[in-house]
Amino acid sequence: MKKLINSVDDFVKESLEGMQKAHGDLLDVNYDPFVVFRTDAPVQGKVGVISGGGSGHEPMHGGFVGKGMLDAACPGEVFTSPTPDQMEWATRKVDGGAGVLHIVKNYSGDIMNFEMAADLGKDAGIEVESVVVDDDVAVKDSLYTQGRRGVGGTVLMEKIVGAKAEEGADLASVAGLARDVNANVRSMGLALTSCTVPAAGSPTFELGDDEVEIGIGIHGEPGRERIKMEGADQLTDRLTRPVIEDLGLNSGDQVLVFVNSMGGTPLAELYVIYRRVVQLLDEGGVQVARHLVGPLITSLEMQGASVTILRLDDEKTRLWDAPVHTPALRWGV
Amino acid sequence: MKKLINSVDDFVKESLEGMQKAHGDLLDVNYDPFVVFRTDAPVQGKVGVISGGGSGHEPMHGGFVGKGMLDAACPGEVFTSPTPDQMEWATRKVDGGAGVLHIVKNYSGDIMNFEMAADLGKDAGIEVESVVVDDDVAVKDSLYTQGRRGVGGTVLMEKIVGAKAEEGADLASVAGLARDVNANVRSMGLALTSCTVPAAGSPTFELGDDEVEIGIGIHGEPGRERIKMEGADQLTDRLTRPVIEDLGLNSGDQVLVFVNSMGGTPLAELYVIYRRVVQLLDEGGVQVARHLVGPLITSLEMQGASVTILRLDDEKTRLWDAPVHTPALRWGV
Amino acid sequence: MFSVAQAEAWVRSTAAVIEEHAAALTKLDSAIGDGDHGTNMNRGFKAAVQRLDGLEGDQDFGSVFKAIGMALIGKVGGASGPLYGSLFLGMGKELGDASEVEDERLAAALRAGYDSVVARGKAQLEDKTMLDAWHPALEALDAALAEGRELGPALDEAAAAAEAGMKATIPMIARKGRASYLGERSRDHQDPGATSTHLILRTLADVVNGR
Amino acid sequence: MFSVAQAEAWVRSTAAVIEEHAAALTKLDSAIGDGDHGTNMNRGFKAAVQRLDGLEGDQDFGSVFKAIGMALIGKVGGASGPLYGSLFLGMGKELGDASEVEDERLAAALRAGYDSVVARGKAQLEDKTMLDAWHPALEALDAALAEGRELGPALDEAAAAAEAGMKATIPMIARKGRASYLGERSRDHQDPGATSTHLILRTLADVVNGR
Ligand SMILES: Nc1ncnc2c1ncn2[C@@H]1O[C@H](COP(=O)(O)OP(=O)(O)O)[C@@H](O)[C@H]1O
Ligand SMILES: Nc1ncnc2c1ncn2[C@@H]1O[C@H](COP(=O)(O)OP(=O)(O)O)[C@@H](O)[C@H]1O
Ligand SMILES: [Mg+2]
Ligand SMILES: [Mg+2]
Ligand SMILES: [Mg+2]
Ligand SMILES: [Mg+2]
Repeated sequence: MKKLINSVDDFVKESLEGMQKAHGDLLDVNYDPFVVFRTDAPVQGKVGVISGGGSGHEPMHGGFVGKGMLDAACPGEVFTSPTPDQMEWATRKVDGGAGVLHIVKNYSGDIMNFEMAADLGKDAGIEVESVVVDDDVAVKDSLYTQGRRGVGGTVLMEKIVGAKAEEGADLASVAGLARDVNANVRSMGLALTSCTVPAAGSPTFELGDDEVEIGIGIHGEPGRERIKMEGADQLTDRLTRPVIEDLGLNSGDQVLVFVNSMGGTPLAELYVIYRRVVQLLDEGGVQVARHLVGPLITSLEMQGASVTILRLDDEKTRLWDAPVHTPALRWGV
Repeated sequence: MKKLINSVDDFVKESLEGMQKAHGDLLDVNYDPFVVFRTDAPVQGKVGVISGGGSGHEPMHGGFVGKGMLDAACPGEVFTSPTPDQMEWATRKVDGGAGVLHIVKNYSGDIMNFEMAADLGKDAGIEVESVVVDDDVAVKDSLYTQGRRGVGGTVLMEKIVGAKAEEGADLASVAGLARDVNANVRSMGLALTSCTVPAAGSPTFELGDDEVEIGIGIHGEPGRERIKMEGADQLTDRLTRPVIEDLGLNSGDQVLVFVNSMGGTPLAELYVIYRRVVQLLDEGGVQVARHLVGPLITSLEMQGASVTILRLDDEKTRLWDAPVHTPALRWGV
Repeated sequence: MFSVAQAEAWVRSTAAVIEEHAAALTKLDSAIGDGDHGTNMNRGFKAAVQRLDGLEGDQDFGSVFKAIGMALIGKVGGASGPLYGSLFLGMGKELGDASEVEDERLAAALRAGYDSVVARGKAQLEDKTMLDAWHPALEALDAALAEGRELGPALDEAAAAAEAGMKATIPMIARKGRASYLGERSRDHQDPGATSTHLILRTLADVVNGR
Repeated sequence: MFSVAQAEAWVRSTAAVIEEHAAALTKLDSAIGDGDHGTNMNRGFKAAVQRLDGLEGDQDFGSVFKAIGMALIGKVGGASGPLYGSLFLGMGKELGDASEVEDERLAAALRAGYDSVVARGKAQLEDKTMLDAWHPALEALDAALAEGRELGPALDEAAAAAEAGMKATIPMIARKGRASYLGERSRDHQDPGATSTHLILRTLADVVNGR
């Protein structure tokens, strides 16, 4: 394992130190427990929006802390959900009297840890609402299983919901919008290589020189299916078709297309994929009104990509366009 | 070789198609010859600023086309400098009557191709000035060699010089400022893995599991020295100390620190490096006034990083802060 | 009889055993999860031991198990943190301010802890989780005590049942936790959480048997 | 005597030879450059052949070599594009509207092309570049013709000298082009550009000798 780190144990801490030094104008970092929070938190009268999850997905979530997006992010160890004390600390820190929304990706660990934190927050008299993101169509959904994972849709939800909170909406509206975003967003990803969890020291899975994992998540976990390597267009179709179908997109719909790198796939390849996603949508008469292309929800250095599509309406489009000022996303400011 | 491409021959073209579809509000693409240009080109009375180089360094240069930065970019084949017809087309396209600046990285190929293009532009009656970037301290400089490579400093030059041109400065001032930036910026990089040029199909160099190449460029070319793997802080010191020394930084100086991923190194590791660079500068009393952290001048999927430091003065700081609206860098808009 | 001193010894021994098996647990988790179970458990039990070191004066089960549970919740993270944390919190609540209890009370406390795990994780048997090791173990413990077995031998039977339960997860298709995303492909792998549960119960038996 | 038809045949054969050796050239360039010399040359000479296919009617050297030079400049890219492009432009300028020339005139044209390469690249001998193959080849050609040799045998001597020059680049430390960034580490590798130069001159000899 070769990584630009000093030690496995200090990796998350030192990375946060770097973030703090670089983005001190936007955010601050608490080290015990780990919380990245807006320098102006709590914003009085504003619903606080927090999220969190394992580290290793940077810029998510810490890179989305700032005006118009998250009030705080709780980074766990690499690929390990954060602990309730982090979310409790964050909840108290960002509560400006209007309550706090927890954006939780649908993993057993995240759900349970956030649940405990919400209980602790409520004990402290803070109104807490939790919204679960589960947009990964690679996972068969069923009442009797864990259900779908939260992946790329999380980024879009955090931006749109963050803008809504910034406008001064109340907790119920903000949470309602978050659920609405979740109902209208779907994703699917693939990997060309595994990543290596620093503490594990060797790749989570092995993939042949001519193999692709289809339907991977964001934790280096294997996907649903392993196939022989294909061209970018064919692979893009394998990701995009299930997304389009599951969303039930119709001619005339307006969407946001988000093509994401798992970390190690370069931007030039993302554009090849983006081009193909737009072709497919064009064929179906779906209009690509907004886009996002880049490494925003990653799995360390994994090579691979994911496609996320969000069905837009006027409100979501307006909120997407609203000013945002975070380390990773910035416009209108 | 596993890449998300359809064919080696169509890679650059299809990637440009994706860029055009994604960023059509900012830029347009000409396909024969390849040129990425601002939708509002030529801006009357403004000095046109163009750059170019091999593809495979995305977002450089196409991702820097837009208001406040480049008027056009000429992408060559992967790691192959573009050809004079591209630069000539771009020069004609962006000339708004105030002349055109060519920003050229110091490689034999780029220099010669841009030289030929400048001659063609002048033949067409357009005033052309060329500025060469050569900020890589890994390369020994000498009258009798090619001299230093142009690397990370290019990004900073394009931003600052682009802002100056946007203000309406004349060609001589814009070119003068570009040379001033070049005189005040230095870089050095390292690689943990090689990249694979699509047309070659296998890694440009092989590196052992415990080895690092120090002093690499941005074309997968081997570095000056191969050493055993070390911790992030030690490696960062190896990059930063020669940069600080070569720049002759003194206590009280203000600088911009740019920590760049070669493509495959994740953001979390860049922050570990950034943290260390700031520590080193702090020790010397140098003040980090601005920063840039991310994959901005890459070598396909190579794992590795580079450190660039620019000595700031009031004008450069002001121009750095000026609004910019490109696919890769955006603020103030 | 089971004492607070034995409880502490159990947790300290478990920390050592987990450290020894951390790489193996992580390897199991790499196959069908995200490759961190060993690291998580190791970090958590180290923290639990530190917490024990910090406790002063005579302690009761309630405070010792709560300290351990909070340490695990605060340091393990992932799915196993809240689950094992809830286990110890549940045991502590059950035993309260006692500092020595009858064998049946220990069994009842483990059962209460298990119920907290179920309440927290909402998994069912045969979902390929740690429950599949816990459940047969607690059944075996109750049965052995009901037959009049001493605590030591009874816990040996419980650990053996946990081991069998752990192995029984191999052919299962996961329906909870990360492994569930693999669907059919989760088959033929042993569940990491069931494996750590076996280690924890095996260690309890060893401590009580004075091994 | 050397005719325009032979010049065209030379370029067409060169395209085939370069295609055959493209991977080898790229491999040499991977060791001390950026791994694209074979790809660049292959793309460029393919384009040159296409340009020739597009020429109509009787042609003179000037227009044929200009077409080839422009194709190379427009398609090779990198360092070798402007250099080989300048070579053919220089040759075309030297021979103008002739369509058949004496042996010495061909030699003079190659020399003029070489001078354009030097003017464009500003390299010196022993900088470990294509010059190190060109220079001895042209010297050998001049010498052979001065001794009264026929063009065919004279070009064989030139190609042999190019080969020797190419091999002589192995121990050199590069001072121009990408390989120069390697400093000492550029030693013990054969220069890719000198290698393609040898292929080009070898092909010229083969064409003229009717092989
Ligand atoms: N809902 C659940 N109920 C019971 N056990 C669970 C549940 N979800 C996961 N587990 C257990 O947790 C183990 C994984 O723990 P760990 O790897 O530490 O967490 P994570 O899956 O978050 O990375 C699984 O092997 C399984 O035994
Ligand atoms: N200034 C120069 N003068 C002469 N030849 C040069 C010069 N610079 C580079 N070369 C030749 O060009 C070759 C490399 O060509 P190529 O790989 O196609 O371009 P690039 O180096 O831009 O990738 C080198 O092997 C060398 O022979
Ligand atoms: Mg985990
Ligand atoms: Mg090249
Ligand atoms: Mg795990
Ligand atoms: Mg080359």
